[in-house]
Amino acid sequence: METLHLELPSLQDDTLFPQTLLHGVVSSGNLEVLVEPGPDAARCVFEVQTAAHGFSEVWQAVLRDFATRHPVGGLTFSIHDAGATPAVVSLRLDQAYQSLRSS
Amino acid sequence: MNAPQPHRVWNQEAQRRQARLQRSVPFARGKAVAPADMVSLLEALLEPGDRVCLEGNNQKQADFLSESLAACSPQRVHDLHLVQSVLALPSHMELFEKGIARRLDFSFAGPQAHRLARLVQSRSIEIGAIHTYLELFGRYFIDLTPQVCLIAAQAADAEGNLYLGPNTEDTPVIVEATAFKSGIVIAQVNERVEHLPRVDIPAGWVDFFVVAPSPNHIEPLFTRDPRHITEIQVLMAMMAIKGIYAEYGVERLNHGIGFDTAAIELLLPTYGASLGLKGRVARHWALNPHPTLIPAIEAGFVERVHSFGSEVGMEAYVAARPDVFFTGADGSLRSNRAFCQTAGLYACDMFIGSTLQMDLAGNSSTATLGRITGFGGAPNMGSDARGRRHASPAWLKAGRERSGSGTQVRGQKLVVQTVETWREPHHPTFVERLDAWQLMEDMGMDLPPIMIYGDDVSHVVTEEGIANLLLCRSPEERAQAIRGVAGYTPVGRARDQVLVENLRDRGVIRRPADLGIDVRDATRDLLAARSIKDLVRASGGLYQPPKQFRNW
Amino acid sequence: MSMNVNVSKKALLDRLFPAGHAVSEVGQVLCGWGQTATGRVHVIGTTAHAAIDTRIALALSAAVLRVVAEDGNHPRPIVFIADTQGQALSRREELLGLNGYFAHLARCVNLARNSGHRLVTLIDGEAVSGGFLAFGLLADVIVALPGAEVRVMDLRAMARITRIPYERLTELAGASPVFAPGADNYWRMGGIHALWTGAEDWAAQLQALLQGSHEDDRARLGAERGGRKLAASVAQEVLYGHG
Amino acid sequence: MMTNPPQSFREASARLRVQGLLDAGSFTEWLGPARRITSPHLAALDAPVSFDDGVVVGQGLLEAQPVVVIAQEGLFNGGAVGEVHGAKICGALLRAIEMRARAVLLCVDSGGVRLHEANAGLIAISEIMRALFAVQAAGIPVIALVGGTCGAFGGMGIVTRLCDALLISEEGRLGLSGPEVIETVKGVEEFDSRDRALVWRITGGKIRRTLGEATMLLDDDIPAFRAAAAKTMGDRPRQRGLSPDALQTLEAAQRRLEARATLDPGIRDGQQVWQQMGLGEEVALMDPAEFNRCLEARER
Repeated sequence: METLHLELPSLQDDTLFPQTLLHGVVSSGNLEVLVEPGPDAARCVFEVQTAAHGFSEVWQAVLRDFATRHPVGGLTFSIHDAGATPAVVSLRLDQAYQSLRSS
Repeated sequence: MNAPQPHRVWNQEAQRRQARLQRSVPFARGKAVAPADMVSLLEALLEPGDRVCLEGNNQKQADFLSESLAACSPQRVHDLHLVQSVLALPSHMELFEKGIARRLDFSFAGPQAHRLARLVQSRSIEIGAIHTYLELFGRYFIDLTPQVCLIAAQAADAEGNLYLGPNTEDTPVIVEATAFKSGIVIAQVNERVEHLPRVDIPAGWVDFFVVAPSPNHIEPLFTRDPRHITEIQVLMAMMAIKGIYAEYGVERLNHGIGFDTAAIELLLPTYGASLGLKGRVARHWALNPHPTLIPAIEAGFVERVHSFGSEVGMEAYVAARPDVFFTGADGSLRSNRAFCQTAGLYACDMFIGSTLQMDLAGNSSTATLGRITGFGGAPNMGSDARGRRHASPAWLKAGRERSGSGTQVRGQKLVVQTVETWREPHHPTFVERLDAWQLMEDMGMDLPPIMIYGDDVSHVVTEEGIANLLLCRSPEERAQAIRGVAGYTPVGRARDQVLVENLRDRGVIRRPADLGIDVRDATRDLLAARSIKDLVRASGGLYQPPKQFRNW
Repeated sequence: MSMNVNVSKKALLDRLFPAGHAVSEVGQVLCGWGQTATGRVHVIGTTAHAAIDTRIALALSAAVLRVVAEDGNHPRPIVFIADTQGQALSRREELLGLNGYFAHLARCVNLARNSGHRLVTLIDGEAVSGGFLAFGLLADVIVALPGAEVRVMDLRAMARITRIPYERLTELAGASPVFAPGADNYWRMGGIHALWTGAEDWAAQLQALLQGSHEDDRARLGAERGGRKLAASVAQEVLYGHG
Repeated sequence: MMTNPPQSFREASARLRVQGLLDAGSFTEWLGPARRITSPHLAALDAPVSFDDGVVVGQGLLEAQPVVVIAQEGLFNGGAVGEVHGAKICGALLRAIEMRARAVLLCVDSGGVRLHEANAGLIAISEIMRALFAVQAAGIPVIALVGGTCGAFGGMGIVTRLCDALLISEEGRLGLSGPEVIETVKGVEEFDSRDRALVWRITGGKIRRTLGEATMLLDDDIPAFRAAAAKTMGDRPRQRGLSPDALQTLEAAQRRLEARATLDPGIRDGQQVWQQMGLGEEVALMDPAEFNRCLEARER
């Protein structure tokens, strides 16, 4: 497994109720993401454990876009990945964000 | 004026045919051959160097005749030149390994692609050329006419009339070329019957037939279980329907095989209907009877389908929908690969399919290293037919987009590639250089095996958006448009962000949001069927899926 | 005197019950009694690495039910002799619902426990996955005799299925008792209470096991012996709600 | 447009199944993912881990009755039981007794023991069996729900058959050894695991319902499972102290199983079972409600 720790600036959405949420399942080509309140309102934190080696740059690009796309400052996203493609990673993160908003 | 040359004999081919038939007499009773005598018959009538067509496409296979040929003595039968659509069976490869055959002209080698590549590298095989189906069929009448063809049919009667059943496929074109150029036609049939449901090949064109010990093998190659369709594929199907089908009003089309296109088929009666597209798009099809098309047929989207071949399990459904499918008086499907390919090339406004790799010029290839897969029919469908003259709204609109401010003298077929940016980790779909180039070098080919030429491609659909290549005004723009939908692949990350945003402003690149599509709506709930069982239900119990697809 | 019992099991019975035993073997199923210092105990078990099918499972459950019915209010201990290569692999057995036969057998064993029978399992030979789960593993106390092989799957098969190299598995098996076959691994995990050696007085040792608690103490034992560090604490935490 | 599509039980994750089965908003998870009790054994083998180790356990309300719910995630390592996974199930079962739950809903979706921690898994399943007996002895019914991608196999196939009731979808499967294992060891002639139709005729919901193992055959629909679970909970009160495993009950069960085992030795396919009952091809396409009615008519 490869691990990646990333902290990125992101806007904060005050209406998002800080809570714990698990989305997705660890299975081949898929991942789970655990969303929790983070340490800093102006940044979001990503902790990634992935089965696919050598994709640190791609992860950074995917996560950076996500942090730009949505106001997720003040949140931590912990990911267990079993070889999801970037499209699936982005989709699961978007879905997790939408679940946060709707709950 | 020259006088006719006195010694020139004008019927040498017919004489040679008579000699072959003479030598075959001991091994046949009239036209009927016993399975046990087939090897002897082939050894008697074949001559070294003969051009032989062994029928078989990606569906039905003259498997018994192929095995019989492979069992011939290489001392008696050798150096044959095979001219056939598909290399699919292990016995096809044995022919070359044993020296029974030496030279090959073909179209497609799916299951034997790896073994074929090894034979090429060990120089056990000479490849004339790799064709599309229509090219090969064309050459049957020009310079690759078979001297002997070994075909597969459903049934024969006592005189040797043949019934082909729903899987007509390549048989008519092969027999036409062989029988009318003094060749020998040998058929394997599944059964001999008193009265055929219909005569597809008249006995006068058939020299021998054999009732094979077991029915010819047919793969259910066009069945896609909806269970395996992903949310990403649903999203891409939504984009294709809204951004291309609706935008151009595509009424006549062909779908490649795969889960991406199966998703589109299953979204037409749900998402497509919600956009008000029924009766406006996807009315006339060149397509095998895909089980995933059933809901769209039942919903009244699909009005007519002509097929290359059939699909296992669809027989009863097709027979019950003669307004949609082409059927004989007996009720069963009448397919025909040569005609359907022609229809796909000239009579359709759109081809949409998937691929394994695409470069920055839009060239795409399904070639992977160490395998020679060939082309099949996709390039016939997936190319702009520059000979086309009749107009349609979709064809004209695409042509207008391509010609830009210039004078429009022709339309343009929509050739759409729908691909996810990554197939799996370590396998990006978008690449700077296709593996096909390396394969060309390894195999000593003249050209890289490119499935769809980039200059024929009109649109690329990925999960990131749609790139409309018709609107690109330079190779550089085209490359940026492709990079702009190539996601997080190295190719995609090397995009020029400013240029890509400009292309987006011009509508060359359209994101889901630009199309008014909310990514959250892309769930499997949109599929008109989520399982094979749903397809059976949609067909009113008429579709009878093969056992490997059932869970009941 | 015991009848038709295979040689190795006969030797085992002689050693466990020097005062006498009467056990019969029918179709790889052992059934009968042995004499101990404190009276007779029931003996029920399998021989020759039996592949447990519906027939054997039914014979075992019938034997347990018979014992419970006969003893009534005076339940005697039951000594299970486990020797199984696992469940029978067969399409017909699956159609019959072999898992349901195993579940029934487990219920019968549990009924015996609830009826006051002390349950002792002696593993003599093999104890493999499903066949072992069905009854041997449900006893109050479980003992492995010398040479006993206890496993779910051997490492080569596991390497094929998990796609972890065999060499890596053998290397890791040295450090962890959690996946590799072996009675000692099961002992460390608390799944086996005791490992007997060839030199000991088995009759006396068995005697000592014929009384004791019915509590399932295996998670605690696993934690104490360091082989299964989480099972007890995780179950406790769920149970008492610190989650 | 289509009517509302069913909420597929098969396609839902364990977490979504739990949400859909219980009264809205009533679920409280025990040892939830934020606690990060993952499997150290998977990590040691460099295999991906999951925050909940592939099983969701907790309490909630089913039609306002307090229940314990346990749901295995079939997509994570085939729902297989490891040390943490098994201990969570065990703890949840025992807690049902402490909190006097009205019932336990056990969503089994598992191939059995997790090979990466096979010894821990095997012992854990045996511990689950004993905990389940304790729950039943306390008068609390355990209802098994099977309809996920993995079905209920291996030790979890045994556990499923220990439950008071089994609710299964046609897509659900129940057995001991997986068809692939049987094919590998005994050959393709014994069991062709690629013949899905055959696999389902041996292990699938319809044949399991036919043989009386499943209480009800259900549509692949979470609300259908919820309704059936609520109904079962009402229908099958267990009384504290009155053991279902009383000698007479088990003797009767013994006779039933003996009778089934004497089924014609030539019978190796569910189709033959249906033929003997006078049912033919039509079985395949009957929807669950129709199939239940058909069997109930025969059972009367």
